[in-house]
Amino acid sequence: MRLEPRTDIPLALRLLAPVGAVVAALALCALLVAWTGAPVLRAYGLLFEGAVGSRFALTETLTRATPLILTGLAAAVAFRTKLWNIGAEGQLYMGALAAVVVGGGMLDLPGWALIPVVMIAGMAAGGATLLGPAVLKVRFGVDEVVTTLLLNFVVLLLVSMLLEGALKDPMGMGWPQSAPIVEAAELPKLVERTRLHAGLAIALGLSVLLWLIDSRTVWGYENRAVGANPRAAAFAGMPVNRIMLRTALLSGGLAGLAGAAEVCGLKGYLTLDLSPGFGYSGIVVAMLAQLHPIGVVGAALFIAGIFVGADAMSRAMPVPNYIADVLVAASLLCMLVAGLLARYRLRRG
Amino acid sequence: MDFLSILLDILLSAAFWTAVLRIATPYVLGTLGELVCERAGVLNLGIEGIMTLGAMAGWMAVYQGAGLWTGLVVAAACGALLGLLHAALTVPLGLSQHVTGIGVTLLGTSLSYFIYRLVLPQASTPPTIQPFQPLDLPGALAQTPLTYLAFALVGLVAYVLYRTPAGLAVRMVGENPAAAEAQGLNVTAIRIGAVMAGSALMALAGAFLTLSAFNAFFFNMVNGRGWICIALVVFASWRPGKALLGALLFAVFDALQLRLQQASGGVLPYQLFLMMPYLLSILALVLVARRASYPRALMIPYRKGER
Amino acid sequence: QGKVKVAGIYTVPIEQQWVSRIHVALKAAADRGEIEYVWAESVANTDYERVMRQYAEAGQQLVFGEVFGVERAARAVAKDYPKTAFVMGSSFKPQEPNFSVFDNYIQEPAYLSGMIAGGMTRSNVIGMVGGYPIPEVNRLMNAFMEGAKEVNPQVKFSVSFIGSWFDPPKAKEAAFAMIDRGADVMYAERFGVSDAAKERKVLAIGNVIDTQPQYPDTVVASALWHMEPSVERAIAAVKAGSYKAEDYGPYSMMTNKGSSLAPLGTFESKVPDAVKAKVKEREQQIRDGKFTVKVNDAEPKSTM
Amino acid sequence: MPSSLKGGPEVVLRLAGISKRFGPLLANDGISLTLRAGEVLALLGENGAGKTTLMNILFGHYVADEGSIEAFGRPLPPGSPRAALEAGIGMVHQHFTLADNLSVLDNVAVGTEPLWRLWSDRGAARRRLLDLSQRFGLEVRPDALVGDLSVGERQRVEILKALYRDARILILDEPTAVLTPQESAGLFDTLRRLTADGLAVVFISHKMNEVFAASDTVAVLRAGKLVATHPTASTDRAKLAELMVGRSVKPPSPTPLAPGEPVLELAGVTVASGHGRPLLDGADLTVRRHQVVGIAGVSGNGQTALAELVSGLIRPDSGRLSLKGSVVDHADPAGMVRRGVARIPEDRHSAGLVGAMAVWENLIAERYHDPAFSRFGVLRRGAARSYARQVIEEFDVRCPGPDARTQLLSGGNMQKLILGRTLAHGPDLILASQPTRGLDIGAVSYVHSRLLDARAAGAGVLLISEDLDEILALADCVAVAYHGRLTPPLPHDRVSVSQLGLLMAGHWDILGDILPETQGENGNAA
Ligand SMILES: Nc1ncnc2c1ncn2[C@@H]1O[C@H](COP(=O)(O)OP(=O)(O)OP(=O)(O)O)[C@@H](O)[C@H]1O
Ligand SMILES: Nc1ncnc2c1ncn2[C@@H]1O[C@H](COP(=O)(O)OP(=O)(O)OP(=O)(O)O)[C@@H](O)[C@H]1O
Ligand SMILES: [Mg+2]
Ligand SMILES: [Mg+2]
Repeated sequence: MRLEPRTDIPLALRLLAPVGAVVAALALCALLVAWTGAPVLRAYGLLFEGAVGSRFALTETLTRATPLILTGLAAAVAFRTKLWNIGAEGQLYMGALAAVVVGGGMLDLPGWALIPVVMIAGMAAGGATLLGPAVLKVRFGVDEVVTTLLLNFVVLLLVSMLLEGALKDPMGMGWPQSAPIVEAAELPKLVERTRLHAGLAIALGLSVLLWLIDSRTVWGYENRAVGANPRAAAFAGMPVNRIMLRTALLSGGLAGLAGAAEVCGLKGYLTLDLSPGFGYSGIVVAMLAQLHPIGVVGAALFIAGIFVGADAMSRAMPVPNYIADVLVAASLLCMLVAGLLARYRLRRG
Repeated sequence: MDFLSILLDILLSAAFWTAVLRIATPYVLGTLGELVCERAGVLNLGIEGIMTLGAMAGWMAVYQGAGLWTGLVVAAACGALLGLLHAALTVPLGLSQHVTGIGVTLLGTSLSYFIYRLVLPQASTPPTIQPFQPLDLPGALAQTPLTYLAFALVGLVAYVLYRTPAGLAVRMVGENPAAAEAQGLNVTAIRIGAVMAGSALMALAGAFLTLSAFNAFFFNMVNGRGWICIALVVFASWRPGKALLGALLFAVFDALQLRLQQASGGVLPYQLFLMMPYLLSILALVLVARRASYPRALMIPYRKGER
Repeated sequence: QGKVKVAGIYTVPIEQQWVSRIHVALKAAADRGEIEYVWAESVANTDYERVMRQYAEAGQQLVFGEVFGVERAARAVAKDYPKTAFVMGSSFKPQEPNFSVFDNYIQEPAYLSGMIAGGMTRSNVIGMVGGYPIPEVNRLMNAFMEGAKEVNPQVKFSVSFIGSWFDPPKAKEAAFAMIDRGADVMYAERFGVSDAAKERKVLAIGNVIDTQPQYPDTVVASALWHMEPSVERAIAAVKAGSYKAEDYGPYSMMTNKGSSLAPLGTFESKVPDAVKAKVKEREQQIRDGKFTVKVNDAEPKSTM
Repeated sequence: MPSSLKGGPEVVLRLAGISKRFGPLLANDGISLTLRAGEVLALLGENGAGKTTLMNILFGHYVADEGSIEAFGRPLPPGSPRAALEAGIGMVHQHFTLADNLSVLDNVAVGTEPLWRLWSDRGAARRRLLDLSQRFGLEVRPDALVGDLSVGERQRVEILKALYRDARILILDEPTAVLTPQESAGLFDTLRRLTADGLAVVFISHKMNEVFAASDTVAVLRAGKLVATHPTASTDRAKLAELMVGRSVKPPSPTPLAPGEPVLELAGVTVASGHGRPLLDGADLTVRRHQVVGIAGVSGNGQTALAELVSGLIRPDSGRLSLKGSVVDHADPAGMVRRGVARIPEDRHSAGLVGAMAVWENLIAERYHDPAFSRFGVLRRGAARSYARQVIEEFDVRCPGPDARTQLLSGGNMQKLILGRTLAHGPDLILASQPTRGLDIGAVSYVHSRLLDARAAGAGVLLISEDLDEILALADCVAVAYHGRLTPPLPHDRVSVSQLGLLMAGHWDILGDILPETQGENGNAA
C-alpha cells in the first residue's frame, strides 16, 4: 500500500474529512465511556449540548478558544518561518506579567488608551522572551526547540518568584498572586453576563490581519521564503537572520498577547495557574490549521468545543472528567489522519 | 561557612552522589528512549505522556498483585504500544512529528488519569505498593535495581547502535532513509521498531518514579521530566554515552540546588535554585551547539516513491 | 425526601491532602444518606467559573471548593446564584448572602506537633519540605516551628520548597538532602517526605492527614484537619433553610473539633513523658481558650 | 543456460512492456529492453523523459503499472529493492544515496547482514571492502565520514556498495553529472574492468562523448517511450541528439567581439577557510564587457568561494573586489543584484529556488522591493504575475503558469527560470556557476545561447564550470583554479584540453609555453 497525492481535492472530501475525524474519535472514546457504564449516546448528546447547545455553552467555548487562537497564531507564524517555538507557554506568562505590571495602576490613562498600551506591553514581553532563543539560534546555532522548551520552566519559576516577591498583592492574604489590574485596563465583555471578552475580537482581527500579511505583503513573502528554503532566500538577497528575529518577535508577541488578554479579559490578575497549557495546545491548533491563520480560528474553536463539551458531559454522568482531554487528544490524532486521507489516496503498490 | 566550603562539603559527601545517581535514573532511561527514536529519524514529543502511562500502568499492575518486575514489563509494553501509535502516524503516514507527539502526550497523560480514576474512584489517600528497595551496598552504590538497569541499558543501547546490524540500520534510516531503502532495508519497519523500543524505555523511566523512587501514582507526577530528556538528547549530540553524562550533570545540578537551597538560609528565593538546572542546561547547549551533528533525516517523513 | 444536593469543585486531584479532607467529609455524609454528592477534580482555574455555573444551573444546593486563585470570579458567580450555597476555601471574608469561606486553620495541632518534634530531635535540626509557600502551608509551618522552639530553644530549621504539589520523588529527594545535612525529624508537608524519613530511619511529623498507619515506625504525630464540623454545619443549614454567608474558619479549629493532634499510637511509649505532659497542658489551654497559636502566613525561612 | 538466438552472451535482464503513470503523466510507456552480460547500455533522453523512473522500477523503488522484469531468467518481484539486490542488481542513484554522518564502511555494509544478528563482523566487512577497492582500482578510506568525501570519492563508494553485494547488473544514473573529467575517466576505466568480468551496465548520461566512449548499445527515450535502440558504433551524435529532442541541435558558435571596459576585477583576493589552506589565495581576475571568462578546475580548488564572493554571500579577507570600476566594500547578495550582477548558482535546487513557492514568487525574489512589485510593503501580485508570464514566455520556461509550484518543474526548466530571473534586466556581469549541470542537450544549447546573447548585449560573463568542453566552446579566455589560486587568463584558442588538464593538476610550469609574455610564475604551483 502507498499514499499518492491527490491532484485536486473535491470539496465534499474537504468538508467530510473533519466530520469523519470527529466521528472516529467519538467512536474510539465510546469504548472508554461504555467502560464507565454510562450510556454512550446520551453522553455524546450531552457533549454536544455542553459545547454549543446554549448561549452559555457557546460563549464558554468561544472564551476558551480565545487564547488558543492567539497561541495558535504564535505557533503558526513561527513554524511558517521554520522557527520551532515550543515556548509559547512561557511567552504567554511573560505577556501576562507585563500586563499586570503596566495595567496595575502604573499608568493613569482612560481605557481606550490604557488597553492598547497593556496589550502592546504584553506583546513586547512575549516577543522579548522568544528573542533570546532566536538570537542563540541565529548566532550560535542552538536548537530552539530545546531552548524555548526549557525557558518555559524558567519563566514559570520567575513568575512564581515575582508573585511571591515584588509583585505580590498586598491585599492577597499572602496568596502568591499579583495585585489586580485597574478597571480601565479590563477588556470589555462582548456578551453581558458571560465571560466572553474583547480578546476574541482582537484574536479574530489578528488572524485576518496575519492572513493578509502572509499572502499580500513583502513581509509574508519573505517569511514564507525563509521558511521554505533559507539558503535560497539568502542567495536571493533576503536578510534571513533579520527575518528570523522579526518572526520571533511576532510569534512571541502573539503568545504574550494571549497572556495579556487572559489577564485583562478574564482573570484580572496573575496567578501561577493562569494557563492550563494554552501554549502547548497552540502548537496543536496551528498544525491542525496547517499553519493557515484563518484555519487557526477553526482549529481553536474545534479544540475548545470538544474540551468544553466533554467537560460538561463528564459533570452530568459518572465519567471521570479526564475524558475531556482524552477526547481532545483522540480528535486531534483522528483529525490529522483525516487531513492526510483528504490530501492523499491510498493505492496498492 | 562560606559558599565554597559548603560546596566542597556537599560535593565530597557520598550521600550527594547517591542522590545524583538516583535522580539521574529516570533521565537516563527517558533520554535513551528519546535518543533511540531520534536516531531513527523520529522526534518523539510523546515522551511526557508515555512516561506518565508507564508510571501508571507499571504501578497499577503491581497494585493489582503483579510482581515488581512484571510491573516493569507491563509498563514497557504499554509504552511500546503508545510508541506504536506515534510511529504508525508519523512513519508510514508521515504526519507531523511535532503535533502527533504532543497529541500522544495529551493522550497518554489523560488516558492514564482516566484509567486510574476509573479503577480507583474513591481514593482519598493514594494507595501504595511495596517498591524496589535499594540494594544493601555501601555509599553511592546503594541504589535500587532499576538504577543499575538504567546504567546497564546505556551500554546495551550503545552496543546495539554501534555494533550490531540492527543498530546500523537504525542509524541509517535516521540519516538517509532513501539510502537505507536502496540497501534493501525496510525503512518503515525499522523506524516503527525503533520508536517502539525507545518508547518502551521512556515508559520504564516513568515506571521508575512509581516503582522505585516512590510507591504511589500521582497525577502530574512526571512533572516535565520528559521535556528535559528531549533537551538532554540534543545536549548529548545523540550519543548514548553523552546522554548518560548529560543526565548525570542535570542530576548534579538538581541535587546541588536542593542542598544549596537549604544552606542558603533562605536569603535567595527558592525559585532561583529550582531554575538552576534549566539555565545551566541552556548554557551547556550553547557550548555544545556548534559541534552537534543531528540525524539528518530527523523530523523529515519518508514516503516510499515520493520526492 | 430531603437529600441535599452537594457538589465539590477541586482544582487538584482528590488525593491532594488538602482537598481530600473536604472530599472525605462529604463522602461520609453521602454514605450516611444525608446528601447526594457529585464532584469534579483537576479543574483548571480558567475553567473554575464555568464549572461553578454548571453546577449551580444543574440545581446543586450546596457547593464546596477552593477559590484561592479565582476569588473574584467565584464571588461574581455566587452573586448570580443567590439560591445556591457556596462554601469555599478562601483567605478572605464571607460575602452576603450565600458565599461562605473556610480554610485549614489547623495551626493549633501544628503547634503541638512542633512541640513533639522539638522534644524528639537529637540533632536539633528539623527539616521541612513544602510545595509552595502559600498561606495554607506557611501558617502550619510557622506554628510548627513555634511549637518546636518552645520545647527546644536550640532547634534549627531547614526549609525548602519544591515548586510542585505533585512530585513525591522530588519531595523525597529534598528530604534526603536535609537528612544528609543532619535533620533527624522531618515535617512532612508533601507526600514523599515520610518515605525518605522511613528509608533513613529518622522521624517524621504528619500534616493534615494521619499517615502513621503507613509509616508506623516513622510518623510520630500528625496535625489533623477535620472538615466534618464545617460540612455538617453547612448541610444542616441548607436543610433547615437557614443557610447564610459566614466564616467557617473556626470550625477548622480544635475547639470545634475541626482539627486535632493525632494520637501518638506507635510512639506513645517513645515520646518522653515530659514532652507528653507539656503537650497535654498546652492542648488543654488551647481548648480552654487560654492559649492562642498565632496565625502567621509569612514564608518560613531556614534558620541554619 | 538458455542463450539468446543470436548466440551472443547470456541475456541477464529483460524488461517487458513497462508502463508507469504519475497521476495524469505517463512517465514510462510500454518500454521493453534487454541487457546481456558484459554489455554497456547507454540510456539517453531529455530531462523528464523517464529514464530515472524506469531504473527506479527496475530497482524496486517504484512499482510499474504494467509490464514485467526478468533478471537472469527469473521474474523479479516488483517493489522490493531487497529482491533486486538479491537478484544481483546494483544501482548508483542520480542523487547519491549515502548518509553523510556515517563512515564509508557503514554505508557499504548496512543491510548486508541479517538484522537480528547480535554482532556485526566489521573486520570481515572491512577486508572485503578493501579487497574490492583494490581489485577495481576504486580507492576509498573505509573509516572516513562520507560527509568529508569529495563527490568523486562518493561516487566510488556508491559503486563499491553495488559491488560489495556481488552486483551482476549495475545501473548508473547520470554518474558523471558531478564528476570532473579526470574522475569521469577513472570511472570509465573501472567500468571497463567490470564489464570484462561479465558485469552488465546500464548507464544514463546527457553527455554524448561519454556515450560514445563507453557504451556498446544506446537506447533513447522520449516522453516515456523507447524511440530507438542501436549499437553505439552504428550511430552518431547528431542522429542521437535528434532522436532525443525531436529536432537537430547546433553547437554554440560565439562570434568574436572586442572586449570592452572591465566589469569585474579581483585584485589579490584572499578568502580564509577557517582551517588550513585559504579557499582563495591572492586571486587576480578581470572580466570585461563582451567577454566570457571561463574558470576551469577540479572541484574544490576555490571555485565555490569565487562564486560566493561574486554572489555577495561572503567577503574577501584581504584584497579588493571592484565592479564597473568601483570597489565593493560591504558586499551582500542584495547589493550585488543592485549593482547589476546576474547570479546563476551552482545548486539550483537548494540555493537558486524556493521549491515550495510559486514560479512568480521565485521570479521576483531578487527584486521584490522594486516599486514595480511592491508598494508600502504590499506585494503587487497582479503586476508580479504578469511580469512572470512575460519571463516565462520569453525564456521558454515550460510550466503550467506563474502559479505552478516551482518544485514540479524539471531541472532544465528550473534553470531557465533562473536565467529569466537574472538575465531579464540587462545585467553588466553574469556569474554562471555550473550553468548546465545535469541538463539535456536541448536545454544546454538554450542556456549557452542565452549567455552568448547577453555577452553580445554588453555583459561580461564569469563562467565557472567543470565541463571543459563547455568552457572551450564558450569562453574567450580561461583561467585555471588550483589550490585557491588562479592562472592568468589564457586565450581559448591558444590552449588545448590536455594543457588545461595539466594546469588543473597543478603543473603550472607549462604556463610559460602558453603565455610566453608572462614569466610562467615559478614552475609548479603545488
Ligand atoms: N515520484 C514521482 N511523482 C510524480 N511524478 C514523477 C515522479 N517521479 C518521476 N515523475 C515524473 O516522471 C517523469 C520522468 O521523470 P524521470 O525522473 O524518470 O526523468 P529522467 O528521464 O530521469 O530525467 P532527467 O534526465 O532529468 O534525470 C517526470 O517528468 C515526472 O513528471
Ligand atoms: N514530487 C513531484 N511530483 C510530481 N512531479 C515531480 C515531483 N518531483 C519532480 N517531478 C517532476 O519530475 C520531472 C523531473 O524532475 P527531476 O527533478 O528529475 O528533474 P531533473 O531534470 O532530473 O533535475 P536535475 O537536473 O536536477 O537532475 C519534472 O518534470 C517534474 O515535473
Ligand atoms: Mg533522472
Ligand atoms: Mg536529471
